Formats: sequence, C-alpha cells, structure tokens
Amino acid sequence: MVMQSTSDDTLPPTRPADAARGRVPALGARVGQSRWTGLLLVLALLGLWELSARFWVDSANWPPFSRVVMALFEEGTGRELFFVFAASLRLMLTGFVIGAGLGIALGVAIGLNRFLREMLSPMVELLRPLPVPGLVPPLILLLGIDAAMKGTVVAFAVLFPVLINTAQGVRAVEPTLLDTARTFRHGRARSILAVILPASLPYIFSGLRISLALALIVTVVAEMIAGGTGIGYYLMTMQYAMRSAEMYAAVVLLAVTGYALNFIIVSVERRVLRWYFAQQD
Amino acid sequence: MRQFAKSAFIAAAAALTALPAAAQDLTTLRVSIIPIIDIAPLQIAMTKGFFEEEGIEIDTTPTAGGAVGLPALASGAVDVTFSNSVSIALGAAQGLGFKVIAAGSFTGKEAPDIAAIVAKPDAGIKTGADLDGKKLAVNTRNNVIWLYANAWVDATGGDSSSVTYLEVPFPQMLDAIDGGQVDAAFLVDPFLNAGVSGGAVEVAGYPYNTIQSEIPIGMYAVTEDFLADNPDVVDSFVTAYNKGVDWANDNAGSDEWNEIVSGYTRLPAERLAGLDIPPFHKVVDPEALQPTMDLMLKYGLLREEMEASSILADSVLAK
Amino acid sequence: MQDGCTLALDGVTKSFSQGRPEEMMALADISLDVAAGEFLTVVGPSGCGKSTFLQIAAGLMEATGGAVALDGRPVDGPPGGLVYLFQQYTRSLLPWRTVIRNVEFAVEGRGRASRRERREFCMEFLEMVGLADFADRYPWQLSGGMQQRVAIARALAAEPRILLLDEPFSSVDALTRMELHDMILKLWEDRRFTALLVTHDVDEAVMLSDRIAVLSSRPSRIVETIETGLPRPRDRITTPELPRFLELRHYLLESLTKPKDHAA
Amino acid sequence: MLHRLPVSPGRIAAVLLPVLLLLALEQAVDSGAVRRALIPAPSDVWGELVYILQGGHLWAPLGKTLYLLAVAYGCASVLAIGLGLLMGRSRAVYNLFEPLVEVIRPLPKPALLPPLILFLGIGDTMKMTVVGLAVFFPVLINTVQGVRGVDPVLVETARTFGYSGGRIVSRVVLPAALPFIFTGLRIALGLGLILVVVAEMLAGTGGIGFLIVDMQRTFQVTSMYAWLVILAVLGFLLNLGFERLEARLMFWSRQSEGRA
Repeated sequence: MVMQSTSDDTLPPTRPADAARGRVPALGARVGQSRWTGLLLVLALLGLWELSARFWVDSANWPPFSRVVMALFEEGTGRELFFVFAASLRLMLTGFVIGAGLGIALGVAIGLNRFLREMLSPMVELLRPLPVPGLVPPLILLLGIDAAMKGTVVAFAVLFPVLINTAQGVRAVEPTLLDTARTFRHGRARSILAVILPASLPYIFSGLRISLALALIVTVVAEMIAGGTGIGYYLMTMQYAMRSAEMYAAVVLLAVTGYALNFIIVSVERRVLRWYFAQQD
Repeated sequence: MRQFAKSAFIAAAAALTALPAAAQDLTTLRVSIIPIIDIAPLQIAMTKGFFEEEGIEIDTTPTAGGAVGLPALASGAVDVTFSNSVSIALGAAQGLGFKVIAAGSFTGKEAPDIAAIVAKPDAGIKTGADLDGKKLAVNTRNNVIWLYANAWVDATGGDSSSVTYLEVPFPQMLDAIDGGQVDAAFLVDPFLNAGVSGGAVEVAGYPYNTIQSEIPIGMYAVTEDFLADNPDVVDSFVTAYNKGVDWANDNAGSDEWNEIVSGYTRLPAERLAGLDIPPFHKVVDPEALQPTMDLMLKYGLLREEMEASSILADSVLAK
Repeated sequence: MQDGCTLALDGVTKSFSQGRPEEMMALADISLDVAAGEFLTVVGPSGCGKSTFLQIAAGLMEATGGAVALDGRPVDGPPGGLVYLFQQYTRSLLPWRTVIRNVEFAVEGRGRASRRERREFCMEFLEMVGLADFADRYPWQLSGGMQQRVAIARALAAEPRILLLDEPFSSVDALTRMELHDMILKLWEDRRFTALLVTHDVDEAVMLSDRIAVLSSRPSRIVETIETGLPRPRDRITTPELPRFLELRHYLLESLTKPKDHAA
Repeated sequence: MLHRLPVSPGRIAAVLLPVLLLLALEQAVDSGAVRRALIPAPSDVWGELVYILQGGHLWAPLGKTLYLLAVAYGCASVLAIGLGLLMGRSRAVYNLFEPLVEVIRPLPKPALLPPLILFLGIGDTMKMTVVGLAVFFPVLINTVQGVRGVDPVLVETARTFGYSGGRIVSRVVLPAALPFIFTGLRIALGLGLILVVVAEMLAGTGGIGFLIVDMQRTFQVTSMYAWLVILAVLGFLLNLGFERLEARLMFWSRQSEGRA
C-alpha cells in the first residue's frame, strides 16, 4: 500500500493500518505522567521571555509575558478579543464542516466508482498540493472579501485531506465485509451506510484530524490577508496599533485553541473508534 | 461564474454570512476601509450620523492593507473602497474602471510630515546619495510608498536603481533598522512618531514634501458602472463624507476626535496626542495628482501616460 | 422453516486475466449436483481453487463459462436463501458492532420487524451457539472460536436454505474445532438446510459429510465423489473409530498427497 | 466493448473534463459573461506561461522558492529526526521536551512572524525558520512514534548479537522507524511549501508566493494565474517525486504491508 497522505502536523499516520498506532499513545494523549522536567523547561522559557523583555530586548514588539497574560484576561473576557475569537471559530467550523462533508461524500464516490476515480484523481492530485494561501488572491476576485471567501478557503483546505483519506479508507475496506453484506443481500445504500462508512472511519478520522489543524491555520491566514474580522485580523490590527501585548495575547489564545481542538478531536476519535484501537492491540 | 460560486457558497453557509436585516429605508453602502488615521472623516461622519442624514448606511469592511480592497471593489463585493492613488491608477490602467469620488488623505504642506525616510542616528544617511547600494525598507513594493522612495532617492542625488528595496511591515521597521537588516526605512505615523520620539531613529528626509507639497494619497473609489447606476447615492455619500471632513478639520485634537479615531484604529490615546495630522481636503486637483501618474510611468508601474483627470469623478473635482 | 434447496454447477470454468499472456486457469469444467438437505464437502489440496469454486457457487464471483443454478434458477449474484460462512471470521464480523448487532446485520434488509423484535429474534440464534451472555460484547473481545460462533449464529439468523462454508474451522485450535463440528452438525440436523463445505482437512470432511467431492490441483476438476455412508448422529469420539472412517481417511489422504500423473 | 479499449473511459474523461472546463471558461470570457480583467481566458494564461517559460523568467523566482524550501526542509528534518530518536529512546528526554512541543506545535506559524522578525530580521533566516517550524513538528512526532513503535523483539535480537547503544539505533531502530519518518517527511513537504508561500506573501522579496501577491495587487491577473498554475505543478511534482523516492526506498515496508 502506497502511503498516501497530506499535511498533518498532528498525529501521524494516514495509514491507520500501522499496528503501532494503537500501541503507541500520541504525544499529548497521555496525562498525569511525571513531566515536571518538561513543565519546568516551559516555565524557564517563559521566564526568559519575561526577563528578556524587561531587561535586554528593547522593542515595542516584545512585551513581557506578564503583560501578555494581563492583556489576555482583559481582552479575552467579554471584550473585543473574545468576539473576534468567536467569529474566527465560527468561520473555521463552518468551513470545516462544509469541506469535511464534501470531502467524505466525494471520497466515498471516488473510492467506490472507478470511472469517477480515474476521471477526478488527476485533478485532485494537481489541486491538492496547491498551497492554500496562494488561493486567497484569486478568490478575492471571485468571491469578494467576506466570510464566503474565507470560508471557501478553509473548506478547500479541509476538503483534500478528508477526500483522499476517505477514498483510501473506502478502497481499503475488507473485501470479506463487502461480500458478507452481499450474501445477506443488502443493497448499495445499506452497504455504504452500514459497512463502508464505518469501516472507513479510521481513515476518515485521520483526515479530519489533519484538516482541523489546517483549518485553524488557514482561517488565521485568510483573516490576516483579507481582514474583515476574526483573530487573524485582530492580530494584524493590534500590531499596527503598536499594542503588542494584545497581539501576543491573540497568539497565546491561538496556541491554546490549537491544543484544545486537537485534544477534542483525539478524544472523540478514541471514543468513536474504540473498536478500532482495541483491535490493534 | 463568480455569482454562481458565490451563491453556492452562501447557500451552503447561510448561517455564517450574517446579512444585515434590510429593515430600514437607508441605502446600504459597503465600504472597504483600512483602519488608519487617514479615514478619520469617514468614521466621524458615521459616528456623527452624517450619512444617515443623507439616507445612507455605511457597512465597513476593514482590511489589513490595500491589497484586498480594490479587487473586492472590482468584483462587486464592496461599493466603495478607500485606497491609495497608485493602486487605483494601476487598476484603472488594467481596465477595471475605477473612479475616485471623494478625497481622502493628503501629505503635509511642509516638513515635518506624516511620513519620512529614517535611519539610525549614527548612520550618516541624510540624502538619497547616502542610500546608494544600501537597503531601504518599504511596506510594499510597487505602491505609493515605494514610488516616492524612488523619487526621493533620485531627487536628492542618489541612484534609485542601486537601492535594494525590502518589504517590511511597518510595525517591524524599527526592529529591522535596530537589528541592522536594513539601513533605512520609509516610516509613516504613528510608527514614525514613536521611532523618532524614542530616539531610535532620525529622519533623513521627507520624501513627499521633497517632491511636492500636499500630495493626494488616500482616496475613495467606485467603479464606473456603480457611478453610472447610482449617481444620487454617490452624491449623498460625498455630501455626508465632506461634512465629516469639515468636522474633522474643525475639531482636530479635541477629545471627541481622539476618542473616535482611537476607537477604530485601536491606537492608544497617548500615541494619537503626539501626532500632527495634516488637514483633510474635499477636492483632488488633477494637477496635484498628475505628478504621481508621471512617476508611475517613470518607474515602470505604468506602460503609457495616464491623465490624472481620467480617474477623477466630478464629485471630487473643484467646483 | 423451509427445507434446503438444491445447487447445481454445470460445466463451470474460471480463468483469471483472460486473453492476456498471464492467463491462469483456476477451474476446469466443474459439474456437481448438491441435493436438498445434503451435507456435501469438497476437499482439495492447498491452492487448488476451492474458494474460487465456492464464491462462484455463491454468486459472489462470475464464472468464465458454465452455469450455476439454485433450485433450478440460474445464479447471477448472491441469491436469496444462500448464506456464506467465511474462513476469516475476524474479517467478516463488523468490529464496530456488538455481537448481537452483528447477528442483526443478517436480517436488517428485511425491514419487517421492529428493533426489539429483531433483537429478540437474533438472540435465539446467539443462545443456539451458546453466546447469549456475550450479546453486548464486541467481537474483538472474544476468542477466535467464539467469534466463529457469532458468525455461525449470524449465518443461521438469515435462515439459509443453503449454507456455504469456506474452511470456516481452519483457523481455530483443534479442540475448539471439534466443538464447532459438533455444533454445526447439530444445527444442520435440526434445521435441514443444504450444506456445502470446502476444506483441506480430510478428517473434517469425513466427519461431517454425506458425500465428498475430491478436487484436483489447478486447473481444478472434480476427480471423484464418494458417499461416506457413515451413520448419523455422529460422535466426535466414536465416529472416527469406525473402520469406514479410517478407510475413507486413508483413501482420501492418499489421493490428495500422491503425485497425480494421471490427473493432468 | 469498452473494457477492451487500451484506455479506460475514466482516463479519457480525466483528460476531457478539464479540457471542457477550460473551453467553457474560454467561451465565457470571450462572450463577456466573465470579465477578462478579473478572470483571464485560459488561452491568455497559457500564453503568459509560454512567455514565462520561454523568456526564462521562471528560474529566478522558482530558484528562490526552492532554495528557501530546500534549506529549511533539510535542516528542520535532520533536527527533527535527531530529536525524535532521542525522545523516542529516552524517557527523560521525552519528558523534558514533550510539554514544549505540545505548546508550540498547534500554533499557526504565520502568527509567529512578528517575534521572528524581531529576533531574526527579515531575511532568509527568518523565512527559513518559519518554514522550518512547520516542517519540524510532523517529522518529530512521526519519528517519536516510529521509534516507540519499533518491535522490542527486534531490539532484543540485536542485543543478543552484541549490538548496543548507537549501533542499535543506527542499524535497527532507525530503519524500522523509517516508514513512519517518511510519512512525517511527506506531510512536512506539503506544509513546508505552503509556509514558503505564506512567508513570501507576508514578508517577501521574490519567489513565487511574492509574485502571486504582487501580481494581484497590481491587477496583472493573467500573470497571477500563470504563477498559480506554476505553483500547482510545482507542488504536484514535488509530491510525485517524493512518492517515487519513498516507494523505492521503502520497498521492504510495502512488501510486508502487502500481505493479505
């Protein structure tokens, strides 16, 4: 099996067949181990940030960490940062849902139908590696600068990892399962719903996990380029208003968000795919 | 094609695209803005209700820079865009039919100005000749800043073709000078004020003033089609906007003025207080704009000569 | 319950990559009649195309030539009343479903019953294979033998008139295999469906069958069919001690393992 | 009969579909239904592509983008594999770095531009760092997983033959983890290209990403689309090349996975 995959900066393999995957817990998936050395390292670096900003680095763009934390609490609680953050999250999730939905549907179609697969795969292969930010300028011409454009960019970014993983998952469905469904004389629709989709779920989830991380990045980039609202735009505005503490507050919030999103989807995955991970042991 | 793609997405994301409820009788104009001091009259007119008096509601779409507003104007996503003269002229030259309907911001009459080329105090950079073979930071290449940086270097004894222009975002220019990555930078307020008052940099020259006094820089543009279809709306817009210009000039430096401007720029009030903002105007004199067009031709942004008056609508010309 | 049905294969051939240089003949002219309610076993050496044969009989694979008929009606896709028990039980069970939901999978297409009725109906079959207590476990929580029993319960829940068994006992340990033999025999005697088994295990073939068809190595053809003539009910201790059992075992092992100069 | 044709209908459609779409677009532009100033005709873009290729205008921006990508990708990959081996083999090193990795990893890398410009300036170092950060984490995480997933029996076998320490890592652990590492490398390649373009767009002085933004803001849409096409082909070729390389190097992995 040729390992097919896309951008993933979270857990690996778009190759759920890796037996090791069930055995080796993902980074961050384990809690409560003695990681005090690591936490100390993080604290030491934050301390270095604080000290360097206070004593050595003289720049408006390098506020002490304590001021960033204060800005985060001031701006993030019911103030502007809170609202732009909500707007970004909504944009991201809308784009994600649309892109993922399309990706799953197209992936199933491509995975099942040889004609579609042969017809569309060259196009997919050509569009897939297209760096998404490169699409922002032409999409501004096509769709304007609103949420429609940014949502399309996000959906586009999400589409391909999900599509490719889904198609791969569909093709990797155990033939015996399909034959079983056939001998029980289940129709096409029932076979897809009861066999093909659940069996492809490990692959689909890999795609979703990859895409979620990507969706956040792309949302922020689109907002930085096209403005309007959102945390990416906020980040730029605060930078141009020379309020670097607020800007870093947004960065910190993004880090927390990225961490939380990954945690959530990994948790959901572990729950939904309990049968899959248990099997790997 | 565009319409189809757009409506398809809107259908899919109806929940997302928060369309304003069209309850009032006001005509809604979508205006692309950049949240900088230059658009103070517009924000004032909005805050003071001047637009509503003319039956217009303004829906602003802020963007981080000018690269986005004009394509959005061309594609019909917004009705009016605040942008700079060079970008508007470039679009017009490409057949996008941009027309300036209202004046925006101007450079100062004389030094000190709102924009300057700065360098480290001990760098010894005072003229364009000192920049030969050096690195100069501009926020964007092929825009108005870059154009006048070139013009200034050549006008003060240097050779602009020997200068390396590096794109650095305004907020990072002081860091770039401090770190030695560039020798000089074309800074604008409030970064200019912050850098000079902090002693980090000294002014080498004011490129705009050196070339010409009171250059029209920022302006509001629509498309020809929009102008032809909505002459009354445009007139109402300009009337209300010009009221904002008057108020802005009459009340410059007042607490209310500061409050409005700091409200949309997010600039802290103490930053605003130190700034010397040139007065706003209501008209753009074609002759004041023409040198910019000629410079664009000289520095290769235009392939052929362009009459400044060709992009100016009646509403922005002297009556 | 309906009685078993007949299955007739007439001159079935199968070749892969037809018309290409690498063409490979798997089945050569197979004709076989399985009577209603009969337990027939096909034995053959490894790689002789037994699974291909069974999949064609089940309508899961298209033959290159010849015809398959179930109760006289031509088979061109999985027919009703036929159930296939796969060798790879781990792969034929849906790992995301509990045991009882796996059994329900057999009857979901029929749509006649409510959820609860369906569950109760399927529980009977789980009881039959002694797994009622494990209804809400997942297949991967069970041992191999238990998983195969789930697959058997599921097959029976579909109320087959003919059951095709594709080496279903080959991947469990010897003791479990014997228990499964007992069970399948008992269920078959209760319900009188037609059973068609393929295996390479001669003891298994003799133990279970009314009749045994011997397949040659590929391209496969049926070398001969033999009536076992062993009494029923069979017993896992005493039946293998019968002289007829030993005789058949001896004969089959000899014919399957000796070089087949004459068969080519 | 269709399936006797040397080329399947799907493959014919794969060629026909884009051709039809492009023809339709061409027609739409010609008829004025789509404004040429916003969407150029495909033939115009093709003409521009030919101009770029024949005039030799491709090489400087392409070289710039590729140089940035190659250096950043190479350095970050080596560092990530090295740290990944350490983290995978040593519980202490793992505990030391894991929280830091978890804090930095989910950050949208473009948001890191201001501090990076502050500390690294605006030159290639800064851009390479942005790209390198994007490359680093997928490779690191896959390496750690690969190393920890190495069958202990393999390691024990090596021990019984007298291998120890570094030789176990280089002869057993690293090769066994390679399929994982390659997965990380392939993922990182895609991300790296994206980040090169972002970096060039937000603080660029050349390269393909910069050209796309620059063409867009000077309304040279034909050129912009031509460069987008070049970008797509570049990404496609890089991915293809990588898969070829991986297939060649990982043949043993594919074989062992290929069992039914």
